Amino acid sequence: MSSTQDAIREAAKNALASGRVDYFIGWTQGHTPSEAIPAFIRRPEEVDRLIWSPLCHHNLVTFLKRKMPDPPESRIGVCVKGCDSRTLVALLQEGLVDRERLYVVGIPCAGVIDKRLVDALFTDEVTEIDFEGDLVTARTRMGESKEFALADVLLDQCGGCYSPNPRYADELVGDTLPESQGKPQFPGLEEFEALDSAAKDALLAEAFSTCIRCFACINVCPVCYCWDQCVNRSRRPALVGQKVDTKENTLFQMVHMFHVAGRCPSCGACDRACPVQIPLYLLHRKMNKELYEMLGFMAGMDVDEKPVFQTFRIDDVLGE
Amino acid sequence: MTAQTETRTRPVKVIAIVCNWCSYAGADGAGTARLKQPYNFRVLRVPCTGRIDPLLALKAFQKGADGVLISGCHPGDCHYSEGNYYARRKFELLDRMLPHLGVESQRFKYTWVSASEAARWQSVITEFVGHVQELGPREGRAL
Amino acid sequence: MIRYDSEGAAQLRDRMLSRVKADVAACYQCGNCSAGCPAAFTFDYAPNQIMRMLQVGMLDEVLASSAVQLCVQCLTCTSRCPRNIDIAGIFEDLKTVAVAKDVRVPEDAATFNRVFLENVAKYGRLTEAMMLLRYNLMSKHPLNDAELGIPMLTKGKVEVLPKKAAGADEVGRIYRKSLEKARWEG
Amino acid sequence: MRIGVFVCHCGSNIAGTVDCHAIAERAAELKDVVYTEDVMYTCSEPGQAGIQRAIKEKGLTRVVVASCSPQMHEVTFRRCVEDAGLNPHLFEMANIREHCSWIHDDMPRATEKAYDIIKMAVAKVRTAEPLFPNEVDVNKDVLVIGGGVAGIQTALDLADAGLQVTIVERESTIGGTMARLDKTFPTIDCSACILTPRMVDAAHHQNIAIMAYSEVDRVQGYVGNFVVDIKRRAAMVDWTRCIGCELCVQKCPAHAPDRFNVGLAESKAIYIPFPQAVPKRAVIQTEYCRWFQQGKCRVCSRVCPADAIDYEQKDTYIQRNFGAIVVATGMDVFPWEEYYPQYGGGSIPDVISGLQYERMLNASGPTGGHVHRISNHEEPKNVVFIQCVGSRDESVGRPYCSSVCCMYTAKQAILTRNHCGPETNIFVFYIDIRATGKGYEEFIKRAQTEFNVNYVRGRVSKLYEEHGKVMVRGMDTLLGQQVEIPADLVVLATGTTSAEGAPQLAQALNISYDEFGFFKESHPKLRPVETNTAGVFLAGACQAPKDIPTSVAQASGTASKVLGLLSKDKLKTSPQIAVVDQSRCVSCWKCTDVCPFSAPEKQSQRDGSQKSHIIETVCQGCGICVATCPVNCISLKGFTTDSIIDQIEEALLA
Amino acid sequence: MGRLTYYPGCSLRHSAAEFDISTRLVLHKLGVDFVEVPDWTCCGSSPAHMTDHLLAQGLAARNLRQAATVGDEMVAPCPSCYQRQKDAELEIEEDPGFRQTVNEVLDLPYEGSVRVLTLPEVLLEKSGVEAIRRRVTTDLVKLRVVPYYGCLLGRPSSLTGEADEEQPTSMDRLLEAAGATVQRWNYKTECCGASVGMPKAEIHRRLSRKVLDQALEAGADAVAVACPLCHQNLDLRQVQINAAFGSSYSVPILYVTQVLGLAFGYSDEEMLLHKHAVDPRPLVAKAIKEAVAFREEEARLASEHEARQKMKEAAKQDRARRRAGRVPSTEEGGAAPEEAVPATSAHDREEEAAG
Repeated sequence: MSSTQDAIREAAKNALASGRVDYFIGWTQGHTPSEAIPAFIRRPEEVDRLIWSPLCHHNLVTFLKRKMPDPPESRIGVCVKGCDSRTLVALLQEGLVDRERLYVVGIPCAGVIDKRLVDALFTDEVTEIDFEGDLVTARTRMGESKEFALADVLLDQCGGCYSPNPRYADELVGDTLPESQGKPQFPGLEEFEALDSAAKDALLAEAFSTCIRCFACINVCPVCYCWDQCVNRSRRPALVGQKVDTKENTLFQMVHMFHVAGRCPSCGACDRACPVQIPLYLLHRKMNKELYEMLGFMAGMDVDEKPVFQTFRIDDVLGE
Repeated sequence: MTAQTETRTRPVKVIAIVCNWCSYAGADGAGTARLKQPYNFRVLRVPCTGRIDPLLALKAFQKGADGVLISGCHPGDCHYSEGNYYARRKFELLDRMLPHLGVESQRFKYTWVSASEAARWQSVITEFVGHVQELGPREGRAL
Repeated sequence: MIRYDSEGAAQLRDRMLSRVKADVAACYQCGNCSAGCPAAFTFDYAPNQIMRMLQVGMLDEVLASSAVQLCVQCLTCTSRCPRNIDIAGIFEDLKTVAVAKDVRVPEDAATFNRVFLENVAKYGRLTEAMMLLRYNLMSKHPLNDAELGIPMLTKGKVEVLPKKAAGADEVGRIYRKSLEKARWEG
Repeated sequence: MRIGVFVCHCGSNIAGTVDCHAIAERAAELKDVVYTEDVMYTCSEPGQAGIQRAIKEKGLTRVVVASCSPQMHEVTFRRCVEDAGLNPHLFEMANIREHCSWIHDDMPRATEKAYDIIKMAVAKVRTAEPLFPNEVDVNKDVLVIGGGVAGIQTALDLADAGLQVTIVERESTIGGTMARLDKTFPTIDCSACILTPRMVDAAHHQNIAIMAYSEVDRVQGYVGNFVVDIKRRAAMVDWTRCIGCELCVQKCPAHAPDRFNVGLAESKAIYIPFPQAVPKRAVIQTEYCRWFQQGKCRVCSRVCPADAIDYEQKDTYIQRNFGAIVVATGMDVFPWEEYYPQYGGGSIPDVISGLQYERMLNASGPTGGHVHRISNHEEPKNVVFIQCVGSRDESVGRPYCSSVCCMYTAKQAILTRNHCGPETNIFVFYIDIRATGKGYEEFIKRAQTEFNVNYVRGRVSKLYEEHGKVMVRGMDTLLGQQVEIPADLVVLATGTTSAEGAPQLAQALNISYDEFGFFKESHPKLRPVETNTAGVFLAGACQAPKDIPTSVAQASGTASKVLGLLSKDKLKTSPQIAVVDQSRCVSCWKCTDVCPFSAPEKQSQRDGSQKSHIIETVCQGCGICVATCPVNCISLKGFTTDSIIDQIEEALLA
Repeated sequence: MGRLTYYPGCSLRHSAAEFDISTRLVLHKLGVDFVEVPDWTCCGSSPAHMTDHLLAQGLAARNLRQAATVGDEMVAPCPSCYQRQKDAELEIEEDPGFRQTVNEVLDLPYEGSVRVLTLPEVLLEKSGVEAIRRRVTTDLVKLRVVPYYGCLLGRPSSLTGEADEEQPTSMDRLLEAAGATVQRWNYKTECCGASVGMPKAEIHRRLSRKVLDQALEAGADAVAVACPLCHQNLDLRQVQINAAFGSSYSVPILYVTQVLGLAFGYSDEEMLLHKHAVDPRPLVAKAIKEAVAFREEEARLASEHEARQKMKEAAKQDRARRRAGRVPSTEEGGAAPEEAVPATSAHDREEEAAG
């Protein structure tokens, strides 16, 4: 783990020192050792702030999407995990980032922690998380401490991850992990899929009724880049009403879902960003599963591919 | 009759969004041939199925439609060459997702009816409205 | 001169649509069914004429015709009909109507069918010799096919003493229940 | 905003099932509606005058007419409101006839539905904006696809009017089906004597270019500006040198089935279909050529006095621009062998198709005009014609009437009498006789009386060989008797089908076609030679089975439509196109990905950024970009997202 | 479960016992595993479906139910039995409501889904033309037959799996695989009149005569059938036909399985050829004998041809040798190449004579 961290620091230092990039985006420790946050490093001396651990869940590709980077001409180094890289590939497929101005450090990733699972184990605020091999030790502000297996607190999508190794990178740090075999897994859907139509409707109604339209899901989404022009904000056309109620909120989420269809690799950033814990992963992952069954397609796998809805095949076997 | 049974038995409302060149003309042909059809559907004309954003279908459900039918030219016959190929992918995804959004799959259909297929239009719309009527009016909450 | 029975015609058409999935109104009288029919030379009405009679509702005349009874169900008419009408299917259905209505036709098919089925209902499997014997007695042609009897016997082609098959009782029940039902519904 | 609503009775067509007066009154309660009226015939002169009067007197700013399909009268009413000073796009039609009164019979429910349809139209017209067409330059050259009698007629009419015409013909000669016919009904004049002079006229016309042995490969562009790729198939003969002397044909040692004579004779691997071919140029059929199949021979190359043989020739492609396209691809003969095993499926030699019989009757045909049995070359004593083979027969998937067989069978029966003399028995099995043209019924009567042709009413069920004869097992439905005729020759009145490859051509041209491959006209009565794609027209049997007089008449009609279109120097383009609100464009370029016409372009802005811009004259108004744009900053004029949502809301409002 | 069940039907039990026996033996020879439908009863054809629809389907459904207890496919060699059971299978599969209705007249309900097959279907699907060809031991090339499908084996094609109801091919393929010479004819699917055979003799006599006539016209010595009713009409009643029309037909009628069996080397007795009214044994014996002679002749011609080819080849090499030899040395020189050719030919002829 620490060797990967060193390698990231080394890569960042070289890129900055050689003038290859103007700044470098990685992860650093947050307010407490229980969380990692994005870090923008501008000088080679600062690279020691960079860390690498299973806490580094943020998808840094988000900072590359439209209107970012700032200023527009800047050259940027960026760290991507396997899943992050697929969102980068999705942007590259559409020609929305200039790969000449990027220096991508790819990190094979065995999984990141779902902090919500850890928090749920304590009544107090978790302030410190340590890793020792496959063992995780978490301590609270009041000093309560628990140990558990890393596998138990990984994000559910990390188990059976289809692309642990980056699909696109200028430099790879750390050891590549074995590529997954066979069909991609879409975990956590069975229970939802088994519900009947009315139960699904009820579940979604309950989930979306709490949406406060904070746009966190949309802003954090690495492939959702319309910013102020998002049709969810538009009054003309009035596709989505501005009234905050279940029906309009549902449509609001549908706009996001259908607009990232074919480009969303289920990185889960929206889900983790939601302040009211709407299970956004559910429908997005379900959509990706359907897309896979429909066209054998997975988003962001190949730079030379077009997102599925911006192209077609005459011999698509769909419909009647 | 109680209010509840009343809603359950009221005629359903179906929106049919059709392309101008094939399916609208097919429906015209069905009219010219006096082919009887259900009362409770309303046709909306657009130039091409490629013009139809799946979100418009969702909007229709949200606004209270009990069923939404999309119909255009057969693949290969699009007046604009390619519109229905794009539509086919988009509506296939919508078709697959709707059951998971709390809308029974029988309430949505996308299909192809050419300008010369008046009889096909009649059977498509009759069957579709029939299926929707079997399910009855929607009392959905999310959409 | 005849008078057209529009109501009867409509009923007949509906029956054929629901029972045989064939629309008698689609017939345009090309005569292909009659042209290809191997048995039509023995019919009183050619198949296309029967179709015409159905179109105008002449059910009684159709049921009384020898054509319906003598149809050999070879399906030639159906397979060549340019309007894709299942003519043989219509004839088959008409035969069952004739049975249900107990129409007496001076042809022997109905008698043969009854003897055959009663034999089957009794023994479960057809016992050809018994059936033949009874049929010839009932149809009052005791010597019909007599010249076949000898070769059939000598060639070991008939079972002389019929035995009851294991499922015979059930077959008997099927026979009675079905016909009971047909009588009620007819 | 002042909206007027006019509800049409269409005589009883609408008023028979919809209470027009009641909904006109109800419509007055709709928001912004200031005037309503129910009218007996809105499209009539007084009906249109009433709308114009109301626009002026009531100060209407938007108009809704509830009547028939917009495909029927949208153009009519747009012109009507325009003449009254209103922008034609501030008008909307509510289709309460094809989509309501004609498909229902319960008046209260149909009336309710008609009212909903009107509400939707009012909602749509409320957000309508005035639209103005653009103008584009027009290319005045015309492409005629197919060089049969219809294509030749259209080309000559257009060329005589001064337009440059290119005929693209798939075969190596123009002439089409008519060139293979012996005589024509009902005059029994010689087909070649009528057609070949027209073929020569076309070849010599200074305004006509004939591209034979060529096919349309790809069509791009739009009315006034089509860009067409034409494939010139490799003939293996340099046509600029070939003089059509037929020396190569005489010397060629390799035999091939003669397609022009429908397999009744053999031709050579190097081939000129018939003596009067235009252009008269040779083609090597490589699948039969010894050089191409076995690598030896080259006889043609040695004997050719013009040194025209070129074994290395390849298909070539050229691109040409046209303002209009006329499709005149004609018909094929129904491939009866595949569908009628009961007639022997082609295995009985003395059962032949109508077209084969034409060739047999023809003096320059393979038998020199001598009618004989194929099996033993004897003159037939009993000739039987069977009508409706591949027509009016759903069991072979051809429910339609081919419209020419009754007449050509009568003609062939008459010619048989002329060729074979009074002892020959001639029978025609028919179901109904369709003789609707000028002089046609009289022609049939002559066949029956003057030429002693025995018409038998009934179909034939089976043909089989017995004792050297073809047994015809049929039915005389008028006698109610089965009949059996031991025939010497059986001629099947084979029906017509669309030309091979018709669906593919339709797809290239973006025109509609029916399940049988016949191209669909814009309106069967009002726009019979136009298609739904502006600038593409139809002539002849490619639209539906037709005889020669009808094909030629339609071809001239088509020419006049093309002339009307190309009489202007500029064309107005439809204003119903997509437009980008650049202030909201996020430059994601999905629009450029999906547009089939490459209408969106990247346009540089003052701040150095690039935004999408749609080239107005290129946009065809399909709206694929609109449905793809994530911020919905592209809107399709006349079909805006808001107008669609408004209509959905109106439709669903209880 | 998963086994093929065998439904003989009433005719095969007695009047068409030879069809039954030959079918069983052929299936056995081809290694097609099957088990008889336990306690099967009459399918009701054809009187049942002309009397009452439910009765017809009920009788057939009982057999389907019996078959379902041991397998999931059923072969009914008799086309009439096949049609009834196939018809019931399809209607019951398509319409659950009808299944309910049928079950009301049965003692025990039928809940399975047994697929009914024709005999040619089974032979072609479960074994195939190649497998049949491999097992042929007796050459039947001199047995000229026409396959007679009759009505129910080809029509309607949607039911029988034939591609074309006017020109079915399954029996043609089987007979050709067995090595018999199959003549083309137009009467494959014309009706013999069997279903009203007993009540209206006139019909079947006229139709059957036409079939025999056409078979002879086509150059066949025998007619191959796959239907006990066709067989009865054409074979047993040939005497009636002759009596009625004053004709003297003597055309052996063979079951297609008998032809296959004979080709596989089964004897006349095993194929029960003696059961037929028109004795096919002399014809079969003659055909086998002729085939042997024919093959011998063929072999002789082939060996002669081969010898000639060999000699030509040798002569060619000889010429080439000489031509090659001519260049380096001219000592043979006197012999002009033109002369060399006739010389070789003479040599050829000698060798041929010696061979």
